[in-house]
Amino acid sequence: MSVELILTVVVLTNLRLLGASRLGACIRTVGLQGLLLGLLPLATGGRLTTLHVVVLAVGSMVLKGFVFPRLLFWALREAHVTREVEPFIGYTGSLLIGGFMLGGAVWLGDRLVIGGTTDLSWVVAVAMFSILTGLFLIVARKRAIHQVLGFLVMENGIYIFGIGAIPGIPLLVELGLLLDIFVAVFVMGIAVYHINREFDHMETDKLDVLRG
Amino acid sequence: MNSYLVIWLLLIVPVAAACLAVLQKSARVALRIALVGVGIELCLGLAIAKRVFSSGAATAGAEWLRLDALGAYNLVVMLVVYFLSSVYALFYFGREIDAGKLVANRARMFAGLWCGALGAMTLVFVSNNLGIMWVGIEATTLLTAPLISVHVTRESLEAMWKYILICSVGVAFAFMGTLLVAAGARSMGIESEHILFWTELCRNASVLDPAFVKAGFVFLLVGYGTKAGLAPMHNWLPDAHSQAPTPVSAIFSGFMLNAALYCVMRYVPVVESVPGLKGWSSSLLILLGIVSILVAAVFILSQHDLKRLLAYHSVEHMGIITLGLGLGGLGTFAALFHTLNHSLCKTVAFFTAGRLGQACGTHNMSRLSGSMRLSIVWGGGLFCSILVLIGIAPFAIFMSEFQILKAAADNQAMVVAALFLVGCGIVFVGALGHAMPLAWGDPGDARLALPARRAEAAIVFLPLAALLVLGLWMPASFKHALAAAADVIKQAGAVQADSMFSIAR
Amino acid sequence: MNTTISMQSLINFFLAVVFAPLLIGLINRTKAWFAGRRGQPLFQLYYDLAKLARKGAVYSRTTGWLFRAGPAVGLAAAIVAAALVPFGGAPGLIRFDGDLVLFAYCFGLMRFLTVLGALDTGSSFEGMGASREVTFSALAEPAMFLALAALVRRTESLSLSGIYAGIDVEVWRTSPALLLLVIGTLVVVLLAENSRIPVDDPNTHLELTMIHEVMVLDHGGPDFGFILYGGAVKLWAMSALISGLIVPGHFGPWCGTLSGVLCMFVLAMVVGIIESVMARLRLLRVPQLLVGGAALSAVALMITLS
Amino acid sequence: MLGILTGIIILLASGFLALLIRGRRLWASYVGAGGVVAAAVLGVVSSARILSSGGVESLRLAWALPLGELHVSVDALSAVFLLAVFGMSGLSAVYGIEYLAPYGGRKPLGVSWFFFNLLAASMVMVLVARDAVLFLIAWETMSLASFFLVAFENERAEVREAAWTYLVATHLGTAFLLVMFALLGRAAGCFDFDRFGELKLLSGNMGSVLFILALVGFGTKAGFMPVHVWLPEAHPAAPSHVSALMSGVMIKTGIYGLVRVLTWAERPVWWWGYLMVAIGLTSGVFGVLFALAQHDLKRLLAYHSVENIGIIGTGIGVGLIGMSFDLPALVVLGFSGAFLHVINHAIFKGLLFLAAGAVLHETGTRNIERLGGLIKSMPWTGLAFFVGAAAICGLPPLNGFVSELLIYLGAFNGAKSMAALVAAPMLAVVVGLALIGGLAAACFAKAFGIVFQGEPRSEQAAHAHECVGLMRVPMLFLAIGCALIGLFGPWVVSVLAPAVECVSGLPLSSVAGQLATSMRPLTLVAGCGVVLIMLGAGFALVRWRLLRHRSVSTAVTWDCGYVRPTARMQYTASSFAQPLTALFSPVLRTARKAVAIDDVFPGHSELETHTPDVAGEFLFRPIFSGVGALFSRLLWLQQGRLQVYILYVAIALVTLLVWKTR
Repeated sequence: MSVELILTVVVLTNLRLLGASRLGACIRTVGLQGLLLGLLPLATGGRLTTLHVVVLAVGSMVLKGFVFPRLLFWALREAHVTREVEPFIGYTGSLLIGGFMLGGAVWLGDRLVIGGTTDLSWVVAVAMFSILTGLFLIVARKRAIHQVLGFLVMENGIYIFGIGAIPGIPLLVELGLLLDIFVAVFVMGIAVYHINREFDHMETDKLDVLRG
Repeated sequence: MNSYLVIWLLLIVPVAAACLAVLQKSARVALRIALVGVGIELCLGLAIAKRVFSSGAATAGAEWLRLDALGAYNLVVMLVVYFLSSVYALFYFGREIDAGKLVANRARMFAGLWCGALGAMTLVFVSNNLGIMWVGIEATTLLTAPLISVHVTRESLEAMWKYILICSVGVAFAFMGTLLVAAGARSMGIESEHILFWTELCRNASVLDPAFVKAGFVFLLVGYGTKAGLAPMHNWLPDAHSQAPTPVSAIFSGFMLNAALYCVMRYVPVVESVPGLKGWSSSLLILLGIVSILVAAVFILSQHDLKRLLAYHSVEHMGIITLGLGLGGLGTFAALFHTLNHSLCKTVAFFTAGRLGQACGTHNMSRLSGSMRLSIVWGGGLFCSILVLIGIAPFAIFMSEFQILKAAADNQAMVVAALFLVGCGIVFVGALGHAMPLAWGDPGDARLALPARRAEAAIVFLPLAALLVLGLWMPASFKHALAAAADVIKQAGAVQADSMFSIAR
Repeated sequence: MNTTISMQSLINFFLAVVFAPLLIGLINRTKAWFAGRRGQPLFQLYYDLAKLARKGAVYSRTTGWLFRAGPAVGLAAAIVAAALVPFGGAPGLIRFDGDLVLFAYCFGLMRFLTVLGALDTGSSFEGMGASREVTFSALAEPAMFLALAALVRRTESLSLSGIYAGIDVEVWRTSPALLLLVIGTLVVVLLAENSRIPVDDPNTHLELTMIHEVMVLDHGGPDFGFILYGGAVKLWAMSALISGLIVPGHFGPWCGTLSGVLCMFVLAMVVGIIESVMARLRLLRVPQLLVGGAALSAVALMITLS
Repeated sequence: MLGILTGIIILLASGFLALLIRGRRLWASYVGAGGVVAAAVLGVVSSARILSSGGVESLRLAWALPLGELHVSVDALSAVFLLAVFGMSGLSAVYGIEYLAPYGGRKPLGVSWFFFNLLAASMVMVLVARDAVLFLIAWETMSLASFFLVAFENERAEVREAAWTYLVATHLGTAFLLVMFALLGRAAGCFDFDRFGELKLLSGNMGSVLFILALVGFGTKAGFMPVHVWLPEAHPAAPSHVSALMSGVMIKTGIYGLVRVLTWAERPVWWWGYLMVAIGLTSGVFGVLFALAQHDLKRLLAYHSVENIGIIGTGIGVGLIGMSFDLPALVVLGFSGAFLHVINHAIFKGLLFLAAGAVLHETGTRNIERLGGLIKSMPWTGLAFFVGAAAICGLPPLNGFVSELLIYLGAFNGAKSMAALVAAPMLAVVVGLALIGGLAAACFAKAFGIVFQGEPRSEQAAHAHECVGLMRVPMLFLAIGCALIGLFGPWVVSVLAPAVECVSGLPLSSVAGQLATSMRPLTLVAGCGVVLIMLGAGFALVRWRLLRHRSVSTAVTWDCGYVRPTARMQYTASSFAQPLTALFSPVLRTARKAVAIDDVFPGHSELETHTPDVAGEFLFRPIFSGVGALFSRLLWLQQGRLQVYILYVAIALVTLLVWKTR
């Protein structure tokens, strides 16, 4: 599978995330994105499929494709919610903004063109687009789950950049990264659980007691 | 003992202490184990720091771990703060255990995470690989997050949620920045294994791709800046500081912020030596520093909650350190000096504020008024530490702030100097206005006695005394250590340690 | 230093001390003449002083040592001031750079003591008079300094004697406007400082309208004598400032003194005439008069500055 | 030099010792005050020696602070101020022992003495420091120590408010000094005052900037209008011996700093002198006007400090104009007048505050309207206040007259100069000083007359007693000082010559020559003073002879024949000052609150006036509340929503990316 194709599918999943209202669908989309990303090192590293790359690919596929979605579904069940409540920015509007963000990301990718390798500009663009999509989801949605999803999409964007633009990040660093993300999502999941128990909802815009 | 062994021990001791503490049944024993662990760590840290300052950087693990003067200085400051906070935690939680407000497993969790966070922060200072350094920061975030809601309340959960999400986003940016810098280093033809080694980056800075380094530094600054509480990314900070139990607030403010700023410091010499980027990072640092000072000023002026007030002071002081860093020269020296001053003072401020809050059941300043009449240790200590924080002479913060002002004047940056003074002036006016009724106001009917043990009095007044001494007299060895640490930032020995003190001669 | 001249200064000083009460008599006679009365004798004040010297005293229980010491020290201050004034072309008995400041501040001391004496009684009328006195003198003092500054600038001398030695016919010829304006200011100050109409009416019988007289209501016997005499000396000394301008001396020692004394008498009569033809100003208008007087000298200064 | 350093050490040591003494009645006071007195004796002797020898003694020690050096030195300029500092510290410390005694049960007196001694020590340090960092540390320590002293009765909200105002004002003033020294340090490459002086750093445009910074920074401490706002708040709030020290000498350190900075000037720009004269006269006139409108005795005195600082500033302005226009007479007369007034004001303002403190101590009120007739129950205090009042009004033969005469002489000297550029400000000085003199006399007639004369207006005033000996002695010392300087003016002024030389840059011979020409007036003034006293005594003797054999009786005050006069019928302070306050009401903006008398049988009626500070009320309060309002509107930035916070992060990131990576 070519890198370009995988990246294009990632873009499409991002757009779907922007337009979807059902939380379950969102979680599944993010899971799909995770699986795709697991394929990415295999695709780029076609010439040197080392143990390092395989471990990384399998690890991230398992974690992002299966563990995280299950964790989030569990939280969702606990909270008895399925849909996003009135988001700050509507779904159509989100898609529109998504279009703009994609344009901006492509522009940025062109700016950072690396030593002649033109295909990398698309990598940078998709990475940036994912980061921006993730940020947008965190900012524009109300449910805590959605924010965890946004964070994951952001991390995916960074991962795309790391895999695509830099040939050899040391394994130790990569594993540390994976572990950190895992713990982060785990802690966030626990936090969502606690919040849900204490507040009987998980609309984070209502968490505004602390101000000033 | 070999220095590489000490470095490994620095990482092992906290983890071991964490494991031991979690396994205990008794809450008190867990807390004591944490204290002992931190104590051992402090001794180790002092020993290695002494060696580093006298004979240069120490390395271990095939250069993956490296402790130079900058790291050692920060490590020692952190360990001192950590040790003080551990002593304080023992008394603080001891009272809560007595009152039945803290159950054993929460206390064990606290002790474990406390030591774990220490290990993570130590990792930040000893790693030579910038990726591992990042891992350390992220680990710190995750380990400290549950500490905020040791007492599970709605407010603490809200604070924890904001903390974890904002900081995770920020730290993710920092990782993106790290990767961008690494991407910029692709062409420098070093082994990919060593691509993120700080020493390698410094050595090969001249061949880095400026475009990537620029973008990377922006990501890094925003990312680590979020963790360091620089405005406008500081919003999690007042919530987390105010809701966390006081020992946690103390290390948050006293050192976790500095650890993130330390990461930025690591990149400054790299960025500065990239061709064409001389002075580029300074402008960013100065900008964020000034914005932080001014934003903090806005919120300090109309604050009602004592711990939030102190939290905004942290924003201000992080801004001051960043500003000093951006100004360079004497400013770098002053920024590092200020790190110590702020950490010591803020820790004491939180200790006293926390004790008063614990006794009165609120951190609302109008209900804590007249604290000096309740207890000279807690009330007086709080008043003194606020005065020191807002830059009263002859304490050390006044000196470091004056040095930063001098650095601004040396750079002909008079607008910066003016904004700096305006910000500090507003903070002074506001904080003094809060501090005076807090110390001397009418205590109302809440006349309770707040006895303090000798050890408690010591952890309140010894740091303040140290600040007084440092404001009037800087021992030669300390000055040497600071200068050596500052030289690391000013591109490894490019500037002679004493050149900036020619003034004194 | 010329012996004749210092002899003349001494004589002038004695003239001031001796003839001062006569000025009051002259004013009163002039006023009586204008009113168509015969009026009191010319030497009435001398008789009064002699009578007061022979009398005992009644003190208010409220008063203390300051009340008793005030008149004596006040009189001393007036006499020191009189010793500073040049007269009839001769310098003052004492002269030095800046003596004009001492001149003004001597009267300040005298006034301060009188005012405190008034407040010592605790009487509300006397307090009222004291209040008015300090108000008007606070405005009169800058006016006087303005006038003197104009003269300092014209004659480039820093002492009263030096200034008046510098005023001659030549000055009158070259800058008459300056001198006239300064004289105008000094007349206003003279009237205000010596409690004359239109600022104050020494003959009124209603305490509410008094200024100077009401302050000394509780004084009696020798104390009151000191006050009356001190007032007369003050009148003389301040009039001498004006007469020194009008009769610029340089007629030789004896003629100078004689003309000076004559001028003083004329001046007293002018004051009497002013008192006869003018009504007392409302108290609120007095500051305007004083500021107006100061403005005259300010204009004079503008002339010297340009 | 050694004596002065020993003095500092004694001060600090006794302060610490006093801090350690707890409980035990007055021991803390004895230790603290004893240390101050010992240091004062030592300090007065050594600074007098240095002043009379005209030499400079200095000492450099290596000091382990980057940027700093322990360089201390005493020259004539420092010695003049040191004399005042040591003298006043010692006297007010003696006074303070008894003054603080009633608080002994409730307050830890040791703390108060610790800060008192620290204040004295830091003032000395400010005067001898020759290194900017050392100076700033001493300067800030001085502010801090006096802040704690002002906040002595900190359980009262208005005292806290006053202390806040004080520390804020002084600290914000220091900010200007920080910038000034940073700039000087950059230009000189070090922080040594001697180097600043050698380089003559106050020249050109930079010089003007530095001058303005110094003027604002030091002016805040000195109390020039309009940055004087802390004075009328802090002085009433502080214990009286502290007020005496602060008003008498601490604010003079501001003058010292300004003059010290001026010694680094090559040649002042012409408008510096103009500005000084303008500020000095504004402070003088406004200070005395606001003093007139006060009912609080100590607040009134505080405003008089503003007035006298204005006179000192005017003197400096005269000197500066002389320097710019090469008129040595103006230089010498202006500066020597200013320096002498520094000492004089220390003496009589210290005296007045101590006397006011005695009144407060015995009656428990500072409200002038509730006092009266105290001269009978407190004759010594009354005499002391009278001497102080006469001296501060500049009445001969006391000391105030001598210094004002010098400034007058300088101004007249300038006024007779042909250049209108010189003459115009000098004429303003003459008129301004005359106005200030007249108004000051009015104000002190009110203060003395209402407080000490007439009948007591309240119970407390009726039952007052004379204060004890330890409080009386310092007052008598100071009162005698007023008279002595008045009568030995020429000698005192000649001692000041080296200090004038220090600042003017004129050679000592020229200064001495110039002073010699003004020696004649001063001698004659002293002579006139003697004559005046003798004449007065003579007349008193005459009076005594005349009355000896006659009937002298007492009666009630004649009051238009009222049957039952009461003390409440007396003229009040407010009514006494009313004609003047009404005249200047556009400036004073006195607020009136009255319940008018209407109806045929009028019921209860009342009148209350309050004169807020013009700069505080119409300049600083609007600024502070405006900033506060603006900031509270900005609070929505932190409105609690996580999403918005992350948006900030994102915006920061994107903005910086777009802006800085171009």
